[in-house]
Amino acid sequence: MKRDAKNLTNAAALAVFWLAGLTTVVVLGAVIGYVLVNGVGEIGLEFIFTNPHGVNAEGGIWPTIVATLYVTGLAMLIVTPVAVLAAVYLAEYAVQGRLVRTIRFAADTLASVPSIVMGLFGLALFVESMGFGFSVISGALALSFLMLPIVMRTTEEAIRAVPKYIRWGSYGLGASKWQTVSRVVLPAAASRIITGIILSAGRAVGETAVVIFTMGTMINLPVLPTDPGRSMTVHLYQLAMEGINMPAAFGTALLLMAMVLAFNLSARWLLRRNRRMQG
Amino acid sequence: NGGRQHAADQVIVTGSTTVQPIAEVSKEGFEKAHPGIHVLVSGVGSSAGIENVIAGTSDIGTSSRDLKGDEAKHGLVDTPIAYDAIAVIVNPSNPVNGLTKEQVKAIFQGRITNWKEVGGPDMEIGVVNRDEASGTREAFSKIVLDKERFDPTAVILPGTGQVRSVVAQAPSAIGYISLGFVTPEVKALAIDGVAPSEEAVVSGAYPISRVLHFFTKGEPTGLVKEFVAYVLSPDVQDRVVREAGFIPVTARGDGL
Amino acid sequence: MREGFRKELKDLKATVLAIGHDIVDVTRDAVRSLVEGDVDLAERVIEGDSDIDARCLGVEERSLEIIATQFPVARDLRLLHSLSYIAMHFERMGDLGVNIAKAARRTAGRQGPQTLYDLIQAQGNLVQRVLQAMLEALEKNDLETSRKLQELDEPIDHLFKQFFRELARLQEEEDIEWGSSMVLASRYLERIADHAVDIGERITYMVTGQFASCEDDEA
Amino acid sequence: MREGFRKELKDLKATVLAIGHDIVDVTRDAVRSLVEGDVDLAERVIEGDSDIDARCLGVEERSLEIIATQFPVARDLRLLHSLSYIAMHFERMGDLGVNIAKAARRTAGRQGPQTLYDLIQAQGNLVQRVLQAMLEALEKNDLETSRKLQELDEPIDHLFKQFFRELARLQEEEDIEWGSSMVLASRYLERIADHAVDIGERITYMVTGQFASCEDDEA
Amino acid sequence: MTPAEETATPRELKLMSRSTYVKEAALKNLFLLCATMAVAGVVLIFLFVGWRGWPVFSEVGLARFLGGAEWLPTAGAFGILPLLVGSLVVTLGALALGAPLAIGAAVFLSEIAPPRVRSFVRPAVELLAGVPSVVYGFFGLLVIRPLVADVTGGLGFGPLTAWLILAIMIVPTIATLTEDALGSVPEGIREASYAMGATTWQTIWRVLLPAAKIGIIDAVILGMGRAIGETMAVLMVVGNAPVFFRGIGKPISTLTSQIVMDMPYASGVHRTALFGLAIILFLISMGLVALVRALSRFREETR
Amino acid sequence: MSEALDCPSPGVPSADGEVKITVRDLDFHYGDFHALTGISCDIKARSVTAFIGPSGCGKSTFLRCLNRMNDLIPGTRVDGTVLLDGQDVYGPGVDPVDLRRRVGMIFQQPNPFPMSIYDNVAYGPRLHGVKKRSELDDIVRMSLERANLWKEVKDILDRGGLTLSGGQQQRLCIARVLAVQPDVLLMDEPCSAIDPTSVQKIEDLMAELKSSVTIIIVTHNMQQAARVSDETAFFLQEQAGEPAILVEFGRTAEIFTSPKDKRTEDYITGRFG
Amino acid sequence: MSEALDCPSPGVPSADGEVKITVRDLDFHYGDFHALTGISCDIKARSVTAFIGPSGCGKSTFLRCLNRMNDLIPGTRVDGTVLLDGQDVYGPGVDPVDLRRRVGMIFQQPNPFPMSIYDNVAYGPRLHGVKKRSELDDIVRMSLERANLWKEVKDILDRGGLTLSGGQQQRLCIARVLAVQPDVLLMDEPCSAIDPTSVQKIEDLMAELKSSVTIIIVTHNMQQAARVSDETAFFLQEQAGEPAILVEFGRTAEIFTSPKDKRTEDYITGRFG
Ligand SMILES: Nc1ncnc2c1ncn2[C@@H]1O[C@H](COP(=O)(O)OP(=O)(O)OP(=O)(O)O)[C@@H](O)[C@H]1O
Ligand SMILES: Nc1ncnc2c1ncn2[C@@H]1O[C@H](COP(=O)(O)OP(=O)(O)OP(=O)(O)O)[C@@H](O)[C@H]1O
Ligand SMILES: [Mg+2]
Ligand SMILES: [Mg+2]
Ligand SMILES: O=P([O-])([O-])[O-]
Repeated sequence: MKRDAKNLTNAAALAVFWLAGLTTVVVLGAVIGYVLVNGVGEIGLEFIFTNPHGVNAEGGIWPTIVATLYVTGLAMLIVTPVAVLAAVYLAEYAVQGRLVRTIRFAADTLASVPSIVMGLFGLALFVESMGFGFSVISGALALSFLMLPIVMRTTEEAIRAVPKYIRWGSYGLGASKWQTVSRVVLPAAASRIITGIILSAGRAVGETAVVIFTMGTMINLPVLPTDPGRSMTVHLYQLAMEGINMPAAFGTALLLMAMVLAFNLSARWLLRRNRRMQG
Repeated sequence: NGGRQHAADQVIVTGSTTVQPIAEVSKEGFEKAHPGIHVLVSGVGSSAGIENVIAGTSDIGTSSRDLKGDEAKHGLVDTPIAYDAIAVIVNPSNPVNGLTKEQVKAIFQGRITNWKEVGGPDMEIGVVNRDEASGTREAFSKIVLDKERFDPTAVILPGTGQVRSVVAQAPSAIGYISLGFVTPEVKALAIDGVAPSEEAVVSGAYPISRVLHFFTKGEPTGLVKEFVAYVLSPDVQDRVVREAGFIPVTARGDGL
Repeated sequence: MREGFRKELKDLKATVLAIGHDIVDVTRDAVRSLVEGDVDLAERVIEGDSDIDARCLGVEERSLEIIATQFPVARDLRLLHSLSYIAMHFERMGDLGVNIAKAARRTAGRQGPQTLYDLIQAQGNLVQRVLQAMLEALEKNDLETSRKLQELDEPIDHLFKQFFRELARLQEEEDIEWGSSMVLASRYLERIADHAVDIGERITYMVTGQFASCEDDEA
Repeated sequence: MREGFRKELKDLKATVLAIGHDIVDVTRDAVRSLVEGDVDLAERVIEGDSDIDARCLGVEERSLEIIATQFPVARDLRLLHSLSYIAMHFERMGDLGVNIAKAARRTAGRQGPQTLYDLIQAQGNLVQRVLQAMLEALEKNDLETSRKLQELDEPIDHLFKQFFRELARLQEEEDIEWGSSMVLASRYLERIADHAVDIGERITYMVTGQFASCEDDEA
Repeated sequence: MTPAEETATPRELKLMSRSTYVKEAALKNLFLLCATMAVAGVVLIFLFVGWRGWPVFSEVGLARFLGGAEWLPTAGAFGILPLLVGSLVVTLGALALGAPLAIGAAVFLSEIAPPRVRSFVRPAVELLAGVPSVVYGFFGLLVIRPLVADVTGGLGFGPLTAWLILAIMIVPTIATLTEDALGSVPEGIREASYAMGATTWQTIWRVLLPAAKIGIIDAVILGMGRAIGETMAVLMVVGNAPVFFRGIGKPISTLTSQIVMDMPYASGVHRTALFGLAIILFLISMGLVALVRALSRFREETR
Repeated sequence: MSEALDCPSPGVPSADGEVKITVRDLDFHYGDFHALTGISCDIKARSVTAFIGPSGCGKSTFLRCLNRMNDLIPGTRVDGTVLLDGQDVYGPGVDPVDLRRRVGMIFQQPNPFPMSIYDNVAYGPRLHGVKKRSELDDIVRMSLERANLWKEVKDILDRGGLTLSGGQQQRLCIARVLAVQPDVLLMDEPCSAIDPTSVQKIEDLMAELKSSVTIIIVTHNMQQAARVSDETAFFLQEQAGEPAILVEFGRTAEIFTSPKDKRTEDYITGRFG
Repeated sequence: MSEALDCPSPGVPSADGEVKITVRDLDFHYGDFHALTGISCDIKARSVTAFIGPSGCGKSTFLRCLNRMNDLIPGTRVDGTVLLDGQDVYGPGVDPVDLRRRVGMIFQQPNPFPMSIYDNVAYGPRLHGVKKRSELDDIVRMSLERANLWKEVKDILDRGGLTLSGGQQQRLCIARVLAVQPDVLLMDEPCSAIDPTSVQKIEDLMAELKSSVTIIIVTHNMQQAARVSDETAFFLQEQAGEPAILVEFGRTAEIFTSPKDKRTEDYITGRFG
């Protein structure tokens, strides 16, 4: 009798958990499906490679794609060396102390700064004070602050995941610290570091509030880093809020999601391949 | 030109989302006619456009309202480019077909909250307002509310199209958009018994109408001047402006 | 603390000690049966041997099992190894007791000179003392006592030689088979004592880990 | 594969076999010295014994060290344990050889009846055969041969008893010391063979893991 | 390699060379410089946003700014209380909906799902994190809002829609961190519990969740940070009426959405007030981080 | 719905040789992989049985068949019979949850729950419905005493279980299992993650416990198997990919002095590989 | 600048008992914690020396003093002398990086670098300036041969080192150390994380290597110490908090049959704790 009650509770609880798990899938499916169904008809070579035109922003979204990739790539270029070296410091050189605690706290804080705050910060510092104006470079700099803690953390984790025995092995063979770090530790952590960078780039691609205030909203094909541009997210936001060209909005949303998915999937693939190679 | 230095081959146009379509299509035509020239257009709302042109970050500020307050002090030059009427729209399923200007004012100030008070069904009124950056809102406020306060609890949407689509979906909604954006999805109400139409606007019978502006800092020069001229050309005025649902500046002149 | 293991070691040592005490009895009975011509007693000694043999074998087996399963080292290993050697000595000592009893069986009814019987009895008594001392040394891991065994053994050798001479002196009066049997019996007693001395050396090794080279001296 | 360990086991077995071959020599020389009255040879046999004793002790020590450090089980453990027992038997056998040589020293110059010398020689030859067979069985882990040892041993016991009777028959003519020495020598030979039989049983155990209870039968 | 060859290379212990030493030290300082960029970032944000926002504190005054009940910039009213309340309402509601779902999903993933199910549910959860927030806003605006409107009446703009959207958005944050926390509970503990005759539910409820408790709290706090800071999606569905919460179907506004709404046209004090909002958001998120760190220190100490 | 296994009164010492667990023709599959075949053996009550064999030969797998822990791995299949006190543990309607209470298990890594020492030990009884504090107190004390841990922890019962040393943790886990009064204790390499002196203590503890509990231990350490067990089972997977079999099962002393099977002898004397 | 210390030609096989490492009165501190005191011993060249003792008695610490790995831990202090071939390894200006090349080290966890087998072995030589491919090829092959791994890996030299089994990985690590031609090999519990058959192979390998290299092994497994070593050192920390000492040092066979010190005898017979 009691045992039956126990089994019943168990079964009910398990059902609830199944529901929770499947809900997430359903939601994701709904979001993707909705965007896909409504947007797939829109996407074509023309949509991707032509400029928007006409009263209702007909045509393609090419400048926004370029601006998005431009600003993201530039941000990656800026952030990668700094973040990786910072992580090397934290993981390999730092001794636990106030300095390290401060750095970690700052990194955590930076990671949790709302993107709108980062946007206003970029506006105040890069756009206005430094006079870069609404431009790709302002956007990239602001985004790089957004990405910095993410890349730093994943890189540090990647470095720390390299077993200490491996370091000892290197020291034991008569390697100096830098030799050990550069020849053994970083290569060992490389694929996880790259994964981290890609993931953070995916986040940058999907970012709106930062770029809207740093790169501007103008539809323009940026060439120089000082050119303004409109990212895909901003474009989507404007199309959605204007409600003037919903098919284009769906198309943009779909492309945007495809891009973010591509970043995510390639990161996962890298990680899995790496796991297989080392496993 | 004060403010920031623009590249010589750029015209930066920011401001009203109402004017946005005219500006964008004009940009395409202008760029085609002037290869190598870039016209950068962004729709950020009338106030922002004016702000930008004052700050010098834009060459042209587009606006769906007149200058107000301090804005007039900066020596901006106004070029009217089209007429627009503001239609008060409701869901097509709404049996109400017309309101008085007073009723509209009361609704948008939150004094009338149920459709039955204006002869409709017993249904709470869903007021859709525009954001403060909006020139449409500015004009609406001036014409209908006599600059009195809007109901602060109303939904605020930052775009014309959004207002239209919300009203199109929600049976209880009421909003206002440029006459040019009215489609069969929504129903434009007669105000004080006058249905919004070009004739009614041109004739002055429809009470909620306004002028769309280009503001420049000083008289337009160079490329900017050429762009303004292009927008005023019959090509744009008769084709684009009308296509976008506005009434050309030339129309009233003609009509008068 | 490996308590189960320690208990097993203790038990095994107790078993060996018990066999040792039985050996003392066997020796005493065998000598008595010889001196008193008591055939029954002799038969009983002979019969009892297979039991002692089996128990000695059991000690060796158990010791090996413990070595195989408990992996003793140092003093534990020395103890086990020594116990199994000591058991083997006991087995031999038991056999020698049986041999004496068999001699008793052979010679029963045939009277020899009392001197010789007295000599044998005296030798037997001395052997008893050696055995007792040996068991005490084993029980208490007593190096002192175990070192004294050699000393105690000397008069026994002495008595054997005396017996041998005495017998030669008396040769005319007695039949040679009786004489040989008695010589052998005396010899057996001497060898029992020798085994005890060997065990003493084992005990020294067991306690100290030092092998004292066992110099035998049988003739 | 624990190759170092296996090599040590092999080496130790080889050492034991070498000692065994020396024991064969000792036995042969001892018998010869007795039969031929060769005191020099006897002295050499007696001298050589301490070397054999030391080597036997070495085997035991080494075996213990290996047990203590290599933790052998099953057949490896049985091998080590048996080798150390066999070495102990060898030590005893060497001692018995020495005893024969000492008898030779005692009886040298005193001539007894040739029959008895022949008997001793015959017994010595039989013992040689037993020892050879035992060594072969040990070398090859040959159960067949090791089982045959018991058979080979029987005629030796028989000869000892015959010797005993012969001596009794001849008692008048000879002095009893000579006789006793010869009896003892014959007895020693018989005991050497007994040890070989015991070793045979050890070999059986070593190979099969089965203890055949060793029934001794010394008199 | 063979002993004979070794003789060819006489061995002696070398001494340390100065250039090696200098090189190692220089590298270390370069790395340190990079590491301090994070600190620099925080300081710069605080300085620049604070600098721009400062006038609102000096001109409007802290009390009127933080305590004012009316946000009407054109009328010179800069009270952010309705916005604070709005952010709070939106965040707490999203947490109330999202956290149980996320924790449930995490438990499902780490304890219950058969491998094959897990292999598509886990990526789904991770991909939910990858969907740009404008897409969520877009989805919320076009799909969720009408549904909500049907339920609550009115137009569907308001907290409920925001909750639903935000709940989905914080699921991946909370779920992945919770799964990590559950994953760091040693496998043996599960086996032990089952081996004692516990059911799956008993194991989860009595052992796993308590063991992962602090990790889960961390996850919820970080999810809260995400919800408070979320901008675009909220902006698109919340209705943007800067008034106090009046019901789950009535529009309100939040700190973040108000900034984006007003930024395009704001000038003067109004503009500084928006930077003021930003600095407050910044302080809130920093406080949450400090809270999480304090918690994990607590966890380490009680280990 | 589920049937409770009958419980013989566990206090009475069993006659020597009484069989606690009977296994007949057991085959085990992990999905397509055939891990064990034709295992039959009788585990004696109140004794220690050791399972030895090369890595991957299925010792743990077999052990987990005995309390149906393998049920938790999807895609596994058991054929054959496992009787506990004569009852088929794979019989229809048998509740594996209840079975596991009767057949306790100790793992390689000490795995106390991250709660107080007291709560660790009280966990099982509470699961099974004991609520009264005084009753729980008694169970906790007695279990800790039986696990030889009471003296060390009696004043720190509310300290976290994880604050103990590795060896103490393992004894805590044993106490935790004892608290639900199992008849059988399965130990899967219980000592391979802890220090030598603690190993000693646990081996001693096993020697004490076997007077009341049937113990089965999997160990890689042949010396440990030899030291602690009364009977030993040797498992072997002769060919990679083939299922493992039970090569020899017998008295430990015999296995280690003169095993019957040459493969056993080769394995224990280190002639493999 | 570098000080030319005398170097005995290491190729000539040493007379039995030649001393490779001399330690005199060594004391070691971790910050305030005094870990070792008064350690003196002579490690014989071309032999295996085992360090045994209870957990935490400083075996690893002492081992790491010999190649100055402890330098990497901040706040440590060494007093006393450590001579390698008569040269003071703590002498002024001595480069620990070079010392570590001569005194190789193997750890508990096999730690191949995540690169190919070839690169693993070539890592050390490359560090020290060997560039020519043919030369590297030779070194790699010879090192792998010496580590008894060549046959198993000669066709998969470009596979990742981590794809090998645990035991192979450990031999790869040994090959990697051999590639820089160390005189001394320090092994800190090299077998405690790998399976028994691999342990066998590594023990065999040690027996082979000791003809050219001086080996010191720390092990918790007394049986292993007994099996593999020629000499054994027993360390003991008699009181918690006190520094550990070297209790007895001598021939392994002797230590395991008749140790001189009662504490040693108590420890190896399991009478501790
Ligand atoms: N969950 C599983 N799924 C598939 N195969 C498994 C699983 N667990 C174990 N195996 C396989 O079953 C076989 C037996 O594994 P098991 O863990 O029982 O071996 P073991 O004897 O306990 O080994 P070890 O001594 O290394 O613990 C191995 O070949 C193993 O790879
Ligand atoms: N980095 C360190 N800082 C402070 N103390 C340490 C450090 N490493 C070790 N110790 C302490 O020094 C003592 C000796 O440690 P060590 O690791 O040398 O022992 P060990 O004999 O190798 O033990 P084990 O057998 O467990 O490996 C221990 O008490 C340990 O706690
Ligand atoms: Mg296992
Ligand atoms: Mg250590
Ligand atoms: O035209 P507006 O976007 O300013 O309303």
